[in-house]
Amino acid sequence: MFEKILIANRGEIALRILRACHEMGIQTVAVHSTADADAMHVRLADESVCIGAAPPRASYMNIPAILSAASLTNASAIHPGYGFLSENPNFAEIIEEHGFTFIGPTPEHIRTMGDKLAAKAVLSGLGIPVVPGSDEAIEDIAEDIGYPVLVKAAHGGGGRGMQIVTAPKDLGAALAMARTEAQNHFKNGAVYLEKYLMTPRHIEIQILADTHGNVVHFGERDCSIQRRHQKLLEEGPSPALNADERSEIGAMVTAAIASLGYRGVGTLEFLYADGKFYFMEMNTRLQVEHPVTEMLSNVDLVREQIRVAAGAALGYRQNDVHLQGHAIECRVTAENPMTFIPSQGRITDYHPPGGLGVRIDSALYSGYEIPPYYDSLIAKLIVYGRNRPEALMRLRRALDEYVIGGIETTIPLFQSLVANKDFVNGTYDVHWLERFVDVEEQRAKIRA
Amino acid sequence: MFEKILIANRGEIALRILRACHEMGIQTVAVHSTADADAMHVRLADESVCIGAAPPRASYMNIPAILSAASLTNASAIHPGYGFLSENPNFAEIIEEHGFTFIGPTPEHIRTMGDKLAAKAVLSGLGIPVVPGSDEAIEDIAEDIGYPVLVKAAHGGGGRGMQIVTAPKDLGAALAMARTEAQNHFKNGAVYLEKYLMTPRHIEIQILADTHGNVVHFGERDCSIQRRHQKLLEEGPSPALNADERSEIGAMVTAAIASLGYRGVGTLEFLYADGKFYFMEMNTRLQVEHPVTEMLSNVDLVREQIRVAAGAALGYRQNDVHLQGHAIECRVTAENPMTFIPSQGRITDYHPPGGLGVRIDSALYSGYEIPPYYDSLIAKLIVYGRNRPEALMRLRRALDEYVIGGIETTIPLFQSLVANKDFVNGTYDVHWLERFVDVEEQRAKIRA
Amino acid sequence: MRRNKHGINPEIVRELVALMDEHGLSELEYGTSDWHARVARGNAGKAAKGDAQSAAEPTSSQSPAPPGAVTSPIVGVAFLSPEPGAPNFVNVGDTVKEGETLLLIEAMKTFNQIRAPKAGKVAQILITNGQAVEYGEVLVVLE
Amino acid sequence: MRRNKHGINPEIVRELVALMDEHGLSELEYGTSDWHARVARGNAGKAAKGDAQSAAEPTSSQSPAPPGAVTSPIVGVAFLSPEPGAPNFVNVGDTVKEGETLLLIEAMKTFNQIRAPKAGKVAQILITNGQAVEYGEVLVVLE
Repeated sequence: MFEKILIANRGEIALRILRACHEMGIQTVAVHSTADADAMHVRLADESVCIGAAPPRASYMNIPAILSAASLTNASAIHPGYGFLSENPNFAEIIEEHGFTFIGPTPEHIRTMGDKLAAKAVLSGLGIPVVPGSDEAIEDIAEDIGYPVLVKAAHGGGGRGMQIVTAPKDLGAALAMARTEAQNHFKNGAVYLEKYLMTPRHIEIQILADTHGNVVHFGERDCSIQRRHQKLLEEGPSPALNADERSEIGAMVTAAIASLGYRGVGTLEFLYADGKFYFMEMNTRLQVEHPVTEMLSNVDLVREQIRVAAGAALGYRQNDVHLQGHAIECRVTAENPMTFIPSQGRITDYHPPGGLGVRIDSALYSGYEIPPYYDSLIAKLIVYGRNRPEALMRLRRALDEYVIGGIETTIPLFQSLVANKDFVNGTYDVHWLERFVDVEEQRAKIRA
Repeated sequence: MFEKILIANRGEIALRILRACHEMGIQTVAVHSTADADAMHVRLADESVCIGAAPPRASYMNIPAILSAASLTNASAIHPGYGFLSENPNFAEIIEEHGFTFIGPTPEHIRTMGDKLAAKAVLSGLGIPVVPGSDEAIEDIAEDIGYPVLVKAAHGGGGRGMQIVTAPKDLGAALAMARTEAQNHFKNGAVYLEKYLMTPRHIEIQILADTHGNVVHFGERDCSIQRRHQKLLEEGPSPALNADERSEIGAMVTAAIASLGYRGVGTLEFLYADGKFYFMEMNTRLQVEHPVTEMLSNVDLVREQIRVAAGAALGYRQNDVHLQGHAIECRVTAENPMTFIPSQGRITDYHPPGGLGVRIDSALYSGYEIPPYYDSLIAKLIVYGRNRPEALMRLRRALDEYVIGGIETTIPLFQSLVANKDFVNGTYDVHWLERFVDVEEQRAKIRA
Repeated sequence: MRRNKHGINPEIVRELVALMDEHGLSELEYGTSDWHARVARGNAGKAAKGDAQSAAEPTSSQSPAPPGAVTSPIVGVAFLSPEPGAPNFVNVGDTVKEGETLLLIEAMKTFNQIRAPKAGKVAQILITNGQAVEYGEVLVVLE
Repeated sequence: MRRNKHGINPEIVRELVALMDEHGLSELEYGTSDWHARVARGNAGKAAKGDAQSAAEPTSSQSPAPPGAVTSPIVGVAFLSPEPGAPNFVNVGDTVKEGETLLLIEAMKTFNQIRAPKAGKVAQILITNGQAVEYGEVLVVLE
């Protein structure tokens, strides 16, 4: 096992990794920017090194500085967390070239999955369903995959040359229009067809693989509560999935990952509609929402990630993975809960909720000044219950207890979410929150 | 189900009950003394009533004031917590006479178990093993139960007239001495014999019964880490018990409790030595250390207590109770960690640990002034791990994160405990901590 | 008796107290078209203490009783007259002797007489007939 | 200008407090058609400020650099001479020109020259030969 790990990240995830290390008896090195000299993970680390100025490029994305810090402190492995350099194949490569262990997959796997089209091709080849479509024999394909369909410019982008077609009779005109628009804008009239999903859910499968060929999955997380493709709340199991669907997609995914020879944790993100899964992309790192899975499986994913990176075998098989109960994570951000305008300043009061079934992953403390350079995520509130209604009631009371003074946070948004009938019933899709936020904003205006 | 529950207690347990109520959609009434007007449970309750001056007799033990508060607020049930009136059969009786529900057992059961000799007799009659002994045919009995034995004055107390006898040859002289001393001090020379346990552990069994004849047990808690009969740290499962012993004593206890027709939660406390259990007493209320069991069983005992009091059936049987992993609770008190002298004052900083497997039950907050009138327990830190080593490592890192500023606490004592070899190996008995504290004190003196 | 869910908005008070603490004030009054509030903290010594005071810390539900205040010794229901329809024991402006009955508090079906602790004039009656009162609540102020 | 929930504008309070302090007042009340506020301070006000600092709040690991400080632009190992055994680039008391090499910092097997940002006298050398330095660490003070 590693003696010392350098944590190349900041905020709650740096603290999360530090906790796992200390529980494994591994020493930690915190690297930080000048803006984070007072951060919680710096304070709790065994050693810390200031690696650069506040802007991420100068510090948390500064590969030479991170490598120098690793050398100077004699760290044996580097954990990238999420964001920053976590999905940078060059970083992983350079780390291994310098004789350190990168706690993550091989640079090759990071590189492949970083190219969305390549990832789709590779995983499709391994039996994973992707959004169906074609760039050939469009009329026939449209009948096969069923309407509505989306006509897209092959070399397009930004929504241009895109046409939603709901019935066969409109396909000819739409194709002609799309081709013209594509020709005009992208100097290439080629178009292709993709199935259009009206009300999909975002469902992702957590996997874990060791370097001895063992792969397990930990079921799904439902991350459909999104705003502008940013996840706000995640839960598991999904209110939309049944046990058969879960084990079917799980088996499919673990087989594909085993064929790939992948190592470490990873997440396959799918759109899910009408009982079918459509692969979107794979994240080759720890996810922000990994605690949801930890609550359900009773497995410490960061510990597993470190063990696997050190060459240890999983020591258990799919049959030993038992998912129990229900977990919900709220990403509390320093933002106005209505307008999502970032809120800066000093935390004048901080009092997290406690008691049964409540977990807080946060690097906040009373007196902490939120630096303006980084992500607005300040705390993850995770609740666990034996079933979804119990988890929802617990979430409600935990939100009521949470005190974060001095700045605006999204806690009030989550409070109105847990009071909403659709959310409580679990009947939501990836577009639902945007509508909900609009309605809430209207209501607020009427009240004012 | 009840619409509104009055919580006749204070501190962390009042908050614990409040949380369970809110998660069940039940309204809460906090009653409090003048010293607790700023307490956390008062702040979070739906309603609060000041019922008297700071001394417990004037407020938390003031039955008429509590009943008046229940009447005025239209509460339908009263939860007594632990301590104060929780094991007062008259309180339970008066509550029911006034048409409220007492969340606890019947007054008769409280009364019986409150009389330690009666409790021993009743449970012995139901097949529960008690400390063997006799007041007749002493020489024969001593051979039967095995040496060492304890000769005690039948009407004695305070250790007078007590003789430990380690071998048959000493029994005659010891009996004579004890009889003389008993005659001199208690005007009654009658003596009796009890088995003397040299290095027993304190092991207790948690039970839960509904009003429909269903009884389950939730295994044991090992509470051997004690100082002057005060528990400091509890864990489950006990490092000393195996699965067979657990299910054997569990089955024995549930059978006895079912025969009694008991309702609600309860705990049977045993001494355990050389593979044998010896019943000491039964607590007819929630225990301070109930979270240990909640972590292992994934059952909310306060919720169950409330459900059972409302007449609901358990809805599960012994076979459905699954105990998993390992849990440890530290009772953090406002005391000097070496001398145990109470520390008073204002909490200048409060930052509880977070992350995976950490639970905090505490009514502390930054700025809170600890009133001098009540128990010194200020927080319960509970950790959960998949096994004992994992729980111990987690406990260590959680203790390192815990900030309670402005007063002295016993956190440093727990920090030295988790570094101790005997404790880590689980080889301790009820006398172990007293020796450990002595040694620690000596060490501190040498260092100073 | 305090109801957290009805009446005043504790968030407003919390925010004002936080501002007051932040700036080491002993008093802070604030009004908008919708509401108006004023928070204050006793003497200078206390104000200093409050500087570190957290917004997580609730403010006391009871302000210190004014001089001449007669407080409730028990939890119960206050009655201003001996029986329905009868005149009040005392009214504002009355002069009372020491030991004179000011009102009754009913608790556990027993009526407890609240007597004047000293002679004086009834300056204020702070409760209404039939109102529930908690321990320590100010009932009447004598001057 | 930041507006909190409930329409309290903390800037207004801040401004009033500043005015109050500026003029040595103990109280200040102010109102417009939109709002009205009054601030006051007991005598202990300012003395209590340090009280609010939390032990959970770590103190900064870096004190502000003194004037004339030359700080490290990278993480690495500092060397005071061009090679082992050679004399130091500079010693305390030396006068240096702008752009003169003060020391080397080795990072990723590359030696980076740290040059004097201005002419001056070497007042302090705060690191030893072969010492690991972090970003922003003060290496040399010029005066």
